[in-house]
Amino acid sequence: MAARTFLRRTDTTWVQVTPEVLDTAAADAFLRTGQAGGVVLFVGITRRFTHGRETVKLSYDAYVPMAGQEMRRLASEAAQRWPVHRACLLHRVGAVPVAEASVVLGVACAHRAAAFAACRWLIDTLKAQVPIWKQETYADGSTEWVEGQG
Amino acid sequence: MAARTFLRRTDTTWVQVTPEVLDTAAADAFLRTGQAGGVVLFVGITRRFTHGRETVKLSYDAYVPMAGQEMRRLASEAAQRWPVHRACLLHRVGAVPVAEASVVLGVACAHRAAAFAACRWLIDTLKAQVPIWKQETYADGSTEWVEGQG
Amino acid sequence: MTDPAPRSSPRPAAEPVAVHVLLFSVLRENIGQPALQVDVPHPASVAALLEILEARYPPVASYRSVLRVAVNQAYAEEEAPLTAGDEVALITPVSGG
Amino acid sequence: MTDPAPRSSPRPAAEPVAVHVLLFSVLRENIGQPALQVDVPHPASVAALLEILEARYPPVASYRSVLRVAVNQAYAEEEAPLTAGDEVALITPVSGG
Repeated sequence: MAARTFLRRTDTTWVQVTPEVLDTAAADAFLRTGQAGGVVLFVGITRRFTHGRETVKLSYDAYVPMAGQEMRRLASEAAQRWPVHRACLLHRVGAVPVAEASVVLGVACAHRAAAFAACRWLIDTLKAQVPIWKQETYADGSTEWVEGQG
Repeated sequence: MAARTFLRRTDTTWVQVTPEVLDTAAADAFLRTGQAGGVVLFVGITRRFTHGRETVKLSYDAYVPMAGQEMRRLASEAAQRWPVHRACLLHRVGAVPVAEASVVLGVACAHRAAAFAACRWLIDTLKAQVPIWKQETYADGSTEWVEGQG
Repeated sequence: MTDPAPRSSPRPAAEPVAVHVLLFSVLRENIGQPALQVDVPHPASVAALLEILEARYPPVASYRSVLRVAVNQAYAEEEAPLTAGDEVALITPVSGG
Repeated sequence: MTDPAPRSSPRPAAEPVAVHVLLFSVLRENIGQPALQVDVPHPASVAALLEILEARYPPVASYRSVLRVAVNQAYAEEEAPLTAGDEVALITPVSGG
């Protein structure tokens, strides 16, 4: 049985892949530091309607240990590109009901411009690089593996 | 005695000016909806060091009723510019200790690009338009009213 | 032809407009009060009020170039007229967030 | 001059390289297995492995142009060599987030 969780947490970086509900408040608390003036959080949520089709369930498959390593790599790369004080990258796997979070990415920087840029880069790059796949289950019972733009 | 709080909360917009601690988890919960795929939150935090000077306390003065009205106006304007499903604009007034939040702004949109753009616009515009003023108290006991760029 | 007497007599001066001026942050601190009652001669406008305040309170003069004014909780232009009982706020550059 | 005999005899063929191939999402579903054991003839590379898989599994062939490969949990180029026991993952376009 392949690993279903990944967790590395230091004082400055928290990376986790887990089948459990993601805790935005814990992410926010982790990111708070007297050094940072701006925290930007991105929360990805299971949407009920996509192009008019109703989704009843999203399920995420992941190559968990590599996904965790890639997310750590993204955190380091973000910290090289922007003055990031703290970052968290949390991704849920398995079933994610509508309106629950599949991903929580957060960045704390001294100034807001860097925090926005780094958080946006993290989600864009995660969606292109991290080995996680989304399967939609539609209201008509059909399922589909969503393919990203690479 | 002037009003110290402002609160207007509908199904889609939550605007509040308050001397109480801001609750990021409540903001995140408010923003969740099956229509939105991306939530972006900005949390402004009291920074300990600014240009090398140590801040021990920030205190915010506000023209509370007008600040609330302006924040409502920003929420409507954001909803005209981007397809915003939900927005929250929460600002704390009075003393805000280091590492606590002075402002929480959140936007939920179907797609992340709009959510990032709208959230960034909200904080930039709030900082220029909303009648709230920050006073730094430094470690040497001196105080200073910070003046924004207008 | 004679002018009708009532029209040639001096018209009674219009009442000055009494407004409530709110001060915040650095202006409240430097002037030492949170609010002022000011009578603005007719026809009263934001500009006329600012002229009076500028003459009376040096801190208003020193912030004049960056000052914005809100009338009844909304930003107003300098030409905006004032009505008795208006709530006027002097807004120095804001720094919320 | 005579060639030394040992050098002219055929060299013993190198052992094929046995690797563990992991499948996810659409490939796992279409191939019907979460993992494959594959022997890649020497000299083994990612490209050589892909050639074998493409011939054996039509779903691999149909995703070949968009497929990325990870060796031991890191993305690898097609020229990358494979060693016995390597963990190789076939990565179709990802869609996390």
